Amino acid sequence: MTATLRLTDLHSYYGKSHILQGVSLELSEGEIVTLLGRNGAGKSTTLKTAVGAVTPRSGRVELAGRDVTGQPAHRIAKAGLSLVPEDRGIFQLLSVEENLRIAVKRGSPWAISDIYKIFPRLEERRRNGGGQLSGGEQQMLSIARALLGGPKVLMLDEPVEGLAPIIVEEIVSQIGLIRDAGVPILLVEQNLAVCRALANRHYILEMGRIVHEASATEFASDSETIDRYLGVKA
Amino acid sequence: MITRRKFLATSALASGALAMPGLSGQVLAQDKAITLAVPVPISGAFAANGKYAVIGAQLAADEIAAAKGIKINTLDLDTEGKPATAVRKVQDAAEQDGARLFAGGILSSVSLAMGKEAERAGGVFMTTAGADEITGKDCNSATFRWSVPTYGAINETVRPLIDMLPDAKKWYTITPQYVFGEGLLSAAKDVFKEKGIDHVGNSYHSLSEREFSGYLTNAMAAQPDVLLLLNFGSQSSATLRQAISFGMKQRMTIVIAWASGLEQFEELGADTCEGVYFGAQYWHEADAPANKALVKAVQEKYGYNPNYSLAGSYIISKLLLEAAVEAGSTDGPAVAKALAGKKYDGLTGPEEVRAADHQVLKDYYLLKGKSKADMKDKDDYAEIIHSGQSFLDPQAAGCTMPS
Amino acid sequence: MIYLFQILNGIGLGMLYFLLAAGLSIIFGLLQFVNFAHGAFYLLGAYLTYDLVERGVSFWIALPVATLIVAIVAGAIEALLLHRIYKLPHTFHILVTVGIALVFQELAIIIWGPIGGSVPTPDGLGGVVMLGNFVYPQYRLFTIAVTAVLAGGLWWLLEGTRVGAIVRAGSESASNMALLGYNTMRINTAVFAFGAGLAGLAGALAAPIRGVEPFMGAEALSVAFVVVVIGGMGSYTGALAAGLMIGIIQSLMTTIWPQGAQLFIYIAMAAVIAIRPRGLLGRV
Amino acid sequence: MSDIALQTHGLGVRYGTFDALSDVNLSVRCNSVHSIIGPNGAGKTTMFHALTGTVAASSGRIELEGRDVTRASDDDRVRLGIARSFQVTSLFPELSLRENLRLAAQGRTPWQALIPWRRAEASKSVLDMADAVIERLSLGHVATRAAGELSHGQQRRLEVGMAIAARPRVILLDEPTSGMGIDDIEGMKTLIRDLGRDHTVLFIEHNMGIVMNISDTITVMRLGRTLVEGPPAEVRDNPEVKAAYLGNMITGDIA
Amino acid sequence: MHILDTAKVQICLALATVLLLPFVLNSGILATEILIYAMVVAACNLLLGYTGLLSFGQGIFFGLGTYVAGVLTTRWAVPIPLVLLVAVVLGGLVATAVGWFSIRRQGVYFVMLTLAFAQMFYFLAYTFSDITGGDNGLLGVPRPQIMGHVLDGPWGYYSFVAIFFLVIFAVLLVVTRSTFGRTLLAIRENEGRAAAIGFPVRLFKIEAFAISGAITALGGALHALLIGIAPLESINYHTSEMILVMTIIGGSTSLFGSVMGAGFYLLLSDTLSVIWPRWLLLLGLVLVTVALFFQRGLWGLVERGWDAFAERRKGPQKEAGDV
Repeated sequence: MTATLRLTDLHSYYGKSHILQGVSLELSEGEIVTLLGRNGAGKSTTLKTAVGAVTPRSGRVELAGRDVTGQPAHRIAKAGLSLVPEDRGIFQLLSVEENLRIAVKRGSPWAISDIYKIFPRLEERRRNGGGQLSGGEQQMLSIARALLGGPKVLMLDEPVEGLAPIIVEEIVSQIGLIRDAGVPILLVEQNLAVCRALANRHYILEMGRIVHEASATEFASDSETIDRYLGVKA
Repeated sequence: MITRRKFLATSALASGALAMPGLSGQVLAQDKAITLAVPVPISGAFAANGKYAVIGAQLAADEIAAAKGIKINTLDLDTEGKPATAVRKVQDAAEQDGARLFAGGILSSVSLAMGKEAERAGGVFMTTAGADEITGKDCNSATFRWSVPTYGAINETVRPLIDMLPDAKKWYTITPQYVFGEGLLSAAKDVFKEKGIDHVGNSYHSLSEREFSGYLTNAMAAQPDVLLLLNFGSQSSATLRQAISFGMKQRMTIVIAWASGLEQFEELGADTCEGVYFGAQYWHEADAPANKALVKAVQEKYGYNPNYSLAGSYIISKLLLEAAVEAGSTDGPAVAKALAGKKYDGLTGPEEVRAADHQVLKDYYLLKGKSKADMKDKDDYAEIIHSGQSFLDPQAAGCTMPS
Repeated sequence: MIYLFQILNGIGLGMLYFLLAAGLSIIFGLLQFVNFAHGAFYLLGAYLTYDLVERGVSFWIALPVATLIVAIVAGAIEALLLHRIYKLPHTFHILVTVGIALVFQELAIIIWGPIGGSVPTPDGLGGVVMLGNFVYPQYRLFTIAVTAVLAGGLWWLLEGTRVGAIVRAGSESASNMALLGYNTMRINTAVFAFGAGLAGLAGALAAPIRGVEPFMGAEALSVAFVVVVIGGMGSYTGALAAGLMIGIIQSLMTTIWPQGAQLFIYIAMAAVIAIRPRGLLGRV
Repeated sequence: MSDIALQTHGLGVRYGTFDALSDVNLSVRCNSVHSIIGPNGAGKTTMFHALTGTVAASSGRIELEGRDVTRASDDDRVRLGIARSFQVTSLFPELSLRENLRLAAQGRTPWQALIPWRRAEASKSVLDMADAVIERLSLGHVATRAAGELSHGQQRRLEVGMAIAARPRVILLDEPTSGMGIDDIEGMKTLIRDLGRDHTVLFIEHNMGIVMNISDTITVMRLGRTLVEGPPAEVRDNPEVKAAYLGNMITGDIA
Repeated sequence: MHILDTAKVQICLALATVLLLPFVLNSGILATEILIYAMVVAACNLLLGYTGLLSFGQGIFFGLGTYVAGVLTTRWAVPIPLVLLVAVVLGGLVATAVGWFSIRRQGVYFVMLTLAFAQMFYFLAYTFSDITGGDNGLLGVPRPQIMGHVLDGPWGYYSFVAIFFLVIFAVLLVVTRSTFGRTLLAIRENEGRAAAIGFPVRLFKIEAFAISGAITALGGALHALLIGIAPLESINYHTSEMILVMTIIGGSTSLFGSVMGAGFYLLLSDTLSVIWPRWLLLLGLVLVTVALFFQRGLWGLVERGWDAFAERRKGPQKEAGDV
């Protein structure tokens, strides 16, 4: 089976600092894969590099078998690699519906009506401005917007960060629905419970390198690894 | 810079660049060319005037050179329409090129500044600019002016019109807010007072104004019989255009007291000008031998009729050059002496350079725009319906010429 | 009565100011770019109209054609030149656009001569309308109507359509637009062309009222700046409010204290800025 | 009061309707290394902003060595002895490393710098301070190089040095190791530990290796409040902390 | 700091300029004008290059200086040294006020505010023509006298201005190299950090404005004495624009760059205007070219040229060493 998204030995820099030092990972049809790691490990940079917002110094990004390395962000997005950024990227001055309308692509299997089925809250608030939404609603809107582009792969950067527990549950189930609809997801998340609830596999990133890979079942029982890379034990 | 400056630099070094240049002008000799400097706005907002002024000056230079058998170099100085630049160029021309004869100006502020500078540099300056101060309170021994001052312009336009339109009792004025505009306005007020005209109002506007609907509204509210525009150039064109769009031409008589002549008619077009009165310093159809000769020469050489910028520049250049030839020198005081009191056949008929204030006494014209159908040729925009001379005496104008 | 009439004048004037400033404001909002060449597009719009009408083309055809040509020229300038300098400091924006404005001004003199000219009032609008004791030119009423319709149309375009949403979204964050698959360079070019086209349209509409002359661009630019500063940068409704405010103030002042009509525009601006530095409706 | 360098009483910061920080009671002992940890959005950086005067406290009080500084402006607080480094490196990139530090040292006596004819070399104490910091950071070999040309690790060290140069009573460091390589981190750890001896250090950090190794006291924050405060051993074994750090569906806000 | 940017080299270059101009140029007026503008542009550079403030207000101070000279000499025959002193003081005061208002906003808004002030002062000067002479300006401003001898000749007055130029240039060198100047650089580089390490940034900016305004007004007064008039155009915003353009063309990283910018602009205008009436078109193209290809201005070119020259002379034997 070929991977839908494959990153091979990516190196990226911010100015002089060498952030990604050879990241390789892959994501296949029907999977949710999480990318774990502490702050500053390079998780967000990995996503940004994949989508072309940061241009890699070396390495390859392949989407559905096609090399998209070094292409501008809008090309990669058009090719079907969609990122929901950490800050959610909601246009504050546009209404919910406008935020959705500008994301609609011809040929996408998703229509706005499909979106409202998954995210009924958005339909309720469609006339509201993006800036008036709660954090959870913004997150839903951002994910919804990404879906309208008909992505081959969806990448979510900390989708439940700072949200109330009840909203977290709602979003987790929505992410599940999206996977079931056939969109593979690469998830960056620091909430272990969320990761456990959703993911098929896990990668752990530290100082710009993948230091651990495990299936969901292996990971669940490996508390030593968890403490070592993610907990308060040094 | 590369060619002219380099050349000048080397030649100046040879003659000792740091020494004060001599204040005396050139003494005319058969083998030596005399220099006529033409400081006019070649670039900038008044470039149109400069373009024709340069042609007029050249024409005069060629004519005198041929007639007197001498060499004449014209030196075009681009004032950019700015006093500071103009003064610098005049200083430079006087010191670098030994120029003493300056024919140009056009703008009041620039001409006033250049007149002072010409005096300082031991030269002589003749202009066609409007400001009364040039031959009024700021007059000086080196400055001459061909154009009629505001007093004459008003008296030769407003006065005959009042006589021609006995029913027009209410007049409204629109005036640019600076000394020149004030001059026209106060002259107009004097005439109104004398003739018992009801001056129903005046609107001032700034020199950078382009939108006149507000001022025209003021005028309409006063319901005048005559609208007298005291602004000039593109501002008077804009005012007239907008006044016509407000239907004012049908409801009252419109007069532009200080029009710039053919250029302005070309800019406005015949339809706009029809039936409107214009005061003018020069009109190419004027019946004077010197003018006929000029029109013929320009037609032969360039295929068009001379406008005010060209004609004014031509006549002042010619006067300066003739005076220099007569004086046998380009030295300022000598040329000024030759010019003062001179009587000659001018573009408006017999003209005279008044010695007391260096003002040329000449006709001012009142024109009336013709309809397109009545035009004999493409430049026959107007007919002369009146011409004449009115001048304050030098004391009244405020000139006390230093001896 | 005269004041009411002056207000009408002010509205006519203000709507033209608005049209000029709206383009500048939209360009600024999207590109954070100070465009000193905006007046040049106004100039070009007016001269193209003049040129076409002189060649016997109907004003009604010349108006859209001139506007379109201005937009195309501006788009080409943006695509070839300006997009290279967005990331440089404002210093260079000013240098380049001042340079472009000079080039256009001088080209106008070379092509159309230094004197300027008149554009006749278009057929069917040469007459006047009586309003009590006052008359008002039909053409001016027409420009008020056209700009009002345009203002409404523009508002609808910006607020009610997908295209408008894209423009507004782009002015909030270009990088987020890229994540949604939009080529922001193309959006920039299109918006720049559009904003310049508005200036060109303002020039074309103003031509029958004011005629054309080579220095009309510089004068229009400084008014447009004042309107944008008062209205708030990047704010479309701010441009409308400020344009009308300046137009009406200026017209009223011509009756109240004509000597100070121009000065008062700047005093009004200083007052607005002293109280509300971001402008009437500015966001930042 | 003698050995408390910096103290807050019921400190709160409100952005609009959002309580970014509420009822924080922090006390930092003199000559200690005090770290603040907690998940993203816990209010750590907001607290720094409140302490340095970048944002105004909406409630509560801040005391520097017993003196109320709640209303003091940000540059006043620098003169009173609070200096900070930034999470995102914020230097004068075109100026040399030494000049960066000289400026930071001069910041204690800014009025002097308003004299337009006073030569920079005239303030010997300022120059000495800059040189002392260069020594301390072991950056002597690149002292004349432009700050923007230094490696990331060197820039991070300079970032900390900028805070030291102001001769503060309390140094606030916001994630001093962010983006650093392993070798650089070791050096930074030593530097911070040493700073604790002659200054007072309050720092935000995610690298548990450093936090657990060199802190005298750790404050754990969550949702704008303090969760636990105590020495490393105590914090490490606290079940509440562990839960907070490893997260579950109930809290949902976890690193 | 580049080797050519040391105080010694800079002052030598300024001195060399003063000594060489009479030999290179034939026109003493043009040479004097270059020195006056060099002074004014260097003062603009203090704001633009050293503090990062792009101000359209310089024309206000220049115009103010010309009016001070015009009013004081033609109305009351105030002695020239006192005239220049008043220009400096008044320039500083007005600049403080304009600066205080303008720096409340940053970036483009700041630019717009200064532009607005420039327009406002223009119309003030235009409207209150009793004082300023309105569009006619003030005529008959006299040249200064030294020991009873009027500096009427172009090179006599040139020498007078040259002394001011050298003094001002030296003053600006001292200012830019003082703690004050170096703090300005820090503010330009990173305003937030400068505030965070304890500098009251607004005060620094206002002081920079005041110094810049005082020098610009002095330049304006000297210019009025040069051409004998105080024209309205001096306070027009085009004067501001021209001063800014000169500053940017010269390169905003060095004071001598400003001298080069002023010289280049004035000589270029003078040359082009002789060649072709439509020379403003060429000037426009020059501006675009500079912005696209020579962003460090003329001074940047000089530095690059020097480096290439030094590199070749040094040869391959020595690679590292200089920092």
